[in-house]
Amino acid sequence: MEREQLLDLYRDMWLIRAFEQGLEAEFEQGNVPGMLHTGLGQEATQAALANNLKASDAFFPDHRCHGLNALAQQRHKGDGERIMAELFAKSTGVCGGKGGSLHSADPSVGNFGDNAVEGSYLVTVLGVALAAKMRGESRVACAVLGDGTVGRGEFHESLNMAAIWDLPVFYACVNNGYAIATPVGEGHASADIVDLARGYGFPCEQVDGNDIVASHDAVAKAIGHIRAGKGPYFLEFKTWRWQGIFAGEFRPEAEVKYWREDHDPILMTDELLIDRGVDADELAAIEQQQHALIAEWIAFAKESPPPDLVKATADVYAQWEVGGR
Amino acid sequence: MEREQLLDLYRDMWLIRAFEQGLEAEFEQGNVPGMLHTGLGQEATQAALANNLKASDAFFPDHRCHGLNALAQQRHKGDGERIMAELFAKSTGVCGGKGGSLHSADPSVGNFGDNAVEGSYLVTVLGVALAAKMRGESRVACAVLGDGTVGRGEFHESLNMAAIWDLPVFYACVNNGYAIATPVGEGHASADIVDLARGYGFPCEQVDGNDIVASHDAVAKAIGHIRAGKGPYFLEFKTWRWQGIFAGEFRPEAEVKYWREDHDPILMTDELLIDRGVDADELAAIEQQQHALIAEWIAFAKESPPPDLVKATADVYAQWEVGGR
Amino acid sequence: MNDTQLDANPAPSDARPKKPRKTSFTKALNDALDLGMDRFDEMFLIGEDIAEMGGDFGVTRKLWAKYGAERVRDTPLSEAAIIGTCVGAAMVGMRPVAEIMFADFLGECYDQIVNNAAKVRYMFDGQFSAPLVIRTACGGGFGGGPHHSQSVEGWFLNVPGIVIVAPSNPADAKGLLLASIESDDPVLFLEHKALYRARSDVPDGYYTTPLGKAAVARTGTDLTVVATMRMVPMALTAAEELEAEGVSVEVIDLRTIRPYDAETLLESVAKTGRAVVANEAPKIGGLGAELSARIHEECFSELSAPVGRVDGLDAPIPFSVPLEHEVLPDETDIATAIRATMEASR
Amino acid sequence: MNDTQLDANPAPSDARPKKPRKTSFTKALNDALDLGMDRFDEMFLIGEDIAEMGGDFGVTRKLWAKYGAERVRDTPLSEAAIIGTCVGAAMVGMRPVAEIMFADFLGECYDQIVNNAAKVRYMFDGQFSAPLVIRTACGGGFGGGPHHSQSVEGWFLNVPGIVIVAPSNPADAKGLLLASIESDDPVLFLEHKALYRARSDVPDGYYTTPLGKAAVARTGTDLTVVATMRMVPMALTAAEELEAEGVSVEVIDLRTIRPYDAETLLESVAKTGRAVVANEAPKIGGLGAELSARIHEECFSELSAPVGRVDGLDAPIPFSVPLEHEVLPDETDIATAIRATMEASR
Ligand SMILES: Cc1ncc(C[n+]2csc(CCOP(=O)(O)OP(=O)(O)O)c2C)c(N)n1
Ligand SMILES: Cc1ncc(C[n+]2csc(CCOP(=O)(O)OP(=O)(O)O)c2C)c(N)n1
Ligand SMILES: [Mg+2]
Ligand SMILES: [Mg+2]
Repeated sequence: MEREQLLDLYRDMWLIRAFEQGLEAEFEQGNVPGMLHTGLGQEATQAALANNLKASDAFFPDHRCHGLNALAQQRHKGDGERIMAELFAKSTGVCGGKGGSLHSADPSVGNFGDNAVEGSYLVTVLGVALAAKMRGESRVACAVLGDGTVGRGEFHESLNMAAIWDLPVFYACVNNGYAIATPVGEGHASADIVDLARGYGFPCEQVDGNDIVASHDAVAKAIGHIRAGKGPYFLEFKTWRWQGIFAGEFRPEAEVKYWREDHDPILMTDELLIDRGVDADELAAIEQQQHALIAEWIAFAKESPPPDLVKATADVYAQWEVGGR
Repeated sequence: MEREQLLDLYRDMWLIRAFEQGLEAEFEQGNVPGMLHTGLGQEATQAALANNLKASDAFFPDHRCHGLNALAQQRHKGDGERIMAELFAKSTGVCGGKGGSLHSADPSVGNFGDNAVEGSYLVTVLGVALAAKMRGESRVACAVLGDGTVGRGEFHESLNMAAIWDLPVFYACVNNGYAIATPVGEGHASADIVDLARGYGFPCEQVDGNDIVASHDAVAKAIGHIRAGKGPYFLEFKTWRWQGIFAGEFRPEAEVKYWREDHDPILMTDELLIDRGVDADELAAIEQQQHALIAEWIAFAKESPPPDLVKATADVYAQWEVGGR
Repeated sequence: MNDTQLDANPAPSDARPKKPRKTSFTKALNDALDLGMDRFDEMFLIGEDIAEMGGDFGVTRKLWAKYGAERVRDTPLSEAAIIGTCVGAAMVGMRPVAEIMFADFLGECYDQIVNNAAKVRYMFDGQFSAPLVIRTACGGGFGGGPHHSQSVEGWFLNVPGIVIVAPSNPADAKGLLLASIESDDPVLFLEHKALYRARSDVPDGYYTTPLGKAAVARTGTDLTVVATMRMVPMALTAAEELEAEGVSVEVIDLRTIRPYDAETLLESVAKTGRAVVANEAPKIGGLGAELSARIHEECFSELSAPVGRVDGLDAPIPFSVPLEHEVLPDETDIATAIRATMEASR
Repeated sequence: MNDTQLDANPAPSDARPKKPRKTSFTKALNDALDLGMDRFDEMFLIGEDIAEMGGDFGVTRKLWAKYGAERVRDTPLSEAAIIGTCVGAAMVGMRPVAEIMFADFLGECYDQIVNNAAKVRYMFDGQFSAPLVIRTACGGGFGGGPHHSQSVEGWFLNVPGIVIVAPSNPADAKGLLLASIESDDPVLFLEHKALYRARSDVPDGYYTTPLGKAAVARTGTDLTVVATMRMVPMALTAAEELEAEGVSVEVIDLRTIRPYDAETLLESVAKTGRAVVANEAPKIGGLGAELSARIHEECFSELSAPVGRVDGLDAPIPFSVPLEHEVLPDETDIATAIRATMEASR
């Protein structure tokens, strides 16, 4: 990979990390409503996706994809702060504050929105893919799904239908080892999700989701396959999330140490870049820039007005008004 | 296989065929309410199941399992006619006429009833299996499922859960090549359903579902595996149904000829038995006996009174009465 | 709400043409689908055995031959995926029309309907629409048993964002289906199985019957019966019977169940001062409850007797036809309720 | 129906003991589960992260440690399989208690609840029971957004065979949960998230609170408010406010939504002559409709004003807390409805 491209990805990973850390701090201070799931630790996976998906593609982000959402917004429209504002439930958010963390969408950048009923968009993605196929568009329809989410029956319906109709669906499975507190090997017949996907006859690959180069290349290959009209593709990212469960950490100490210290996607990339002669100051500057950018976004979100109360009953139906109190 | 055992299976296959043919004739005369799906052509599969399941097991029959249901009733309680009566919606039926073809159950013979929402019992069977496991019973919980029914997401949820909990579930998949008019290879990523089941890590086998000896042995092996506490087992019967769709036959002529003439489970067994020295008259006598028995069952069903109207509101709740008109 | 219909939909809609012919409900639906497919490139049909076979009830017959397998699309037995596919396709501007073979199977895709189709517009701040139609065969009366006979409107009545359409005759079936296809909101389109063979005059060509508007199926002055689907012809029969007894019954065919046309029905009850609501579904928590409550609340001073509620018994649908008849309401039950209401107000 | 409760269940039930203590709703539920697990060998708990973690809301805390992984069973994210497992196990006499993390996810297992749990007894002619309990966290008010905030009783109101239980306070929560566990009918047990931290006196030890029986939460003479779950404390607050204005409000806590205790509520309305029904769910087709209809129909001559209906607006639940407050009803809305009803009857 070119040094410049790697630096771009590095920048994106820092954007995600800064976003989530800034958000987490605000959440802890009670400034962010609702629940919060962060993508900390999964920056490489999300950056790899963001760098390969076009605005004309369609992705369904999962509940940890604030970073992916913000990158899509930033790359394609230059307004990443609107993802932050959405999380603060502000009128300037991508959904005007009606969606929040679990329902941030902006189809103009390819973001089709999370569905907080985990796994439900596994079948929704089929329709986006089918429409693209029927219209002869080269759109890739991507579902980002956690390992836990694979438990849903819709997993089978989706993979089967994508296979028989040869749909341009990209299954980006983020296997971070746990569904809330349930280890992937306890929730599934196999800790390798690809084992459950292989029967459908399309390519199923695994990649180290914390290795940005490998992840980027694996995503590029998957998307290339789909854009070439060769049908669905399943890619499993092996990664790990920093966030435990609300009650705190529950995972083995050695595991925590491995992922947070020895296999941190950003630290791993630091090494790569330094090997290529980028100096540490430049890296530190990137980190700082991204933190500064996020600080601006947070300020923007905080200063933005809440949604107008008339929004409470807007957009229930296209053709009828719904009454207020 | 012993000659006597083969003769028993032969007798059972004729019972199924006579049952379905008698029923079909009555249905055409308007004497049987509702819809009708018959098991004609699938006699070997059903007889193999009936001969291996005990009254203390639990099976969920599919919509073509009148024969299996009747055999279970006949073997374990001597009242096969109550399946016929149920189809005629009579008070003497196993469900007093409230269930009909798609909801005939009698747990005392191991029949847990069809669910006309195809595939829904794929998850119900888990609970029966789990209870058996928790109680240390040697019960096998069997779901008979058509190839079409495999389309349901519950297929994945069920196989996964059976696998992780090592449940005594026997998946008896009746692949008769079609779901209504949809060929199995068009509805699924693979025309071999085992391909979709293998990822869960328990044994998945295929058998010629029209070969009674092979089917019987395959079922015995599957059930032996489960009773030995080794967890779930998936067996795919390759068979074919005589019944097309209500609008008539739609399948290729050569296919129809192969299955109805060259690969009829009863004709195939005729040959086997004749090879073993059974004479043709004895076989003809069995055929006649079973037709005579079914004629009696039909007469019983027809003579039986309809359910009392108070049954309309009985058994909605255990603890409350529901009012009538 | 419910009372203002802003036709925000720019899709073309011809004036309702002249020459009507006796056509079956099934054929009227088939014609509507054909006309829709012809007019809207974004429209496609999807469901189990709807293509070459033409669907379990023949509603999509011949459309596969005419429009091809891409646009008349058979699926596996995967109801969640069928509706999921529709929602996704609709989110990018297609107009999918799904067939769910029996309404009882909507439980399989309940989440997609309630949490996805009904909410994408709202939760994403108007950035998506879900212009999909879910056609499905509902209702009892033919010995279909507990999983092939249910009236399911009650499952969706409390779900904002969903439109529920329920025609009672072939002409409305055609016009309402075309209006549903034009609709930018997700429509659950209920086809009562007992009506498929009903015949009536149906205009040729493309026309729409507005969603959210009830029809006065019969005018009368003494009492208003509000009914849907199969209960409409039953209410008309009961009305004839009562006519002979000197009671003049007005029959309102609701046509759209959600959002429903309160204006038409309240106007009628304000005039007659008496009402009976008739539904096939179980009483508790059904459509009848909503209508009865609304009428009482808004016509309290005009009512000379409490609203009568005719419904199914509070039970699943049994297989036995005599038992099923016991569970389901009929003309006689409507007539009885009308008489009781007249009596109570004397 | 609805009015006769035949306690056909032979399970043992102690007399309600004496010494009450301030206990949280969550702890009361936890105690009930503990007492149930201790008493009934056939009982087991099943759900996502309910074992070591103790469930998303901590209701099953410590039970895994006490009863082991066989009886306190974590599952994959497979709601249909969770409920399917419960139905199958219940059919052979187990007493499973499932936790569906958020009520919004009941769409995933809607078929199992409606077509299976609710019908096995009936369609198989009484040969099976489905003594299962589905506990689930419902309701809004905490910025959970459209998929973590819904009131779902309306989804199941029109489904015969299902029992819907909806406690409003810790003591009832405990007694009703134990009664639900004892019940041979399938119970949907709704736990309003806003109530988890509510505290009240809860008796020690094993006791049951009968299903199908409402409670008079406050006596009054001028107007009856019928409410469930979180609307009960809100109704009590409104009642206090109205007391100061000289209006004496009776508050009925329905406790069981299906089948509901019509007797208690109709008696109350017959006495007061005025009623307001209060629910968090959207108005159209909700519980309020059923209650309003029933009261009007049966207390027609006693009512001096139409029944007031307080409900959520006809919209999904938005993420923004101020918008959510706009959609959901509160004390003020109840008080306003009481005043309007009093006004209308003068
Ligand atoms: C249908 C459904 N069931 C349960 C939940 C509650 N829930 C939210 S996240 C989650 C775990 C998801 O695990 P995974 O897909 O691995 O994502 P991760 O949080 O590990 O990134 C669960 C069970 C939900 N949102 N939707
Ligand atoms: C959930 C559901 N969807 C659709 C149907 C309608 N239906 C009844 S049988 C059938 C085909 C089933 O095919 P298969 O499982 O292969 O059984 P076969 O009839 O071939 O024996 C369908 C689609 C149903 N009963 N339930
Ligand atoms: Mg995970
Ligand atoms: Mg088949």
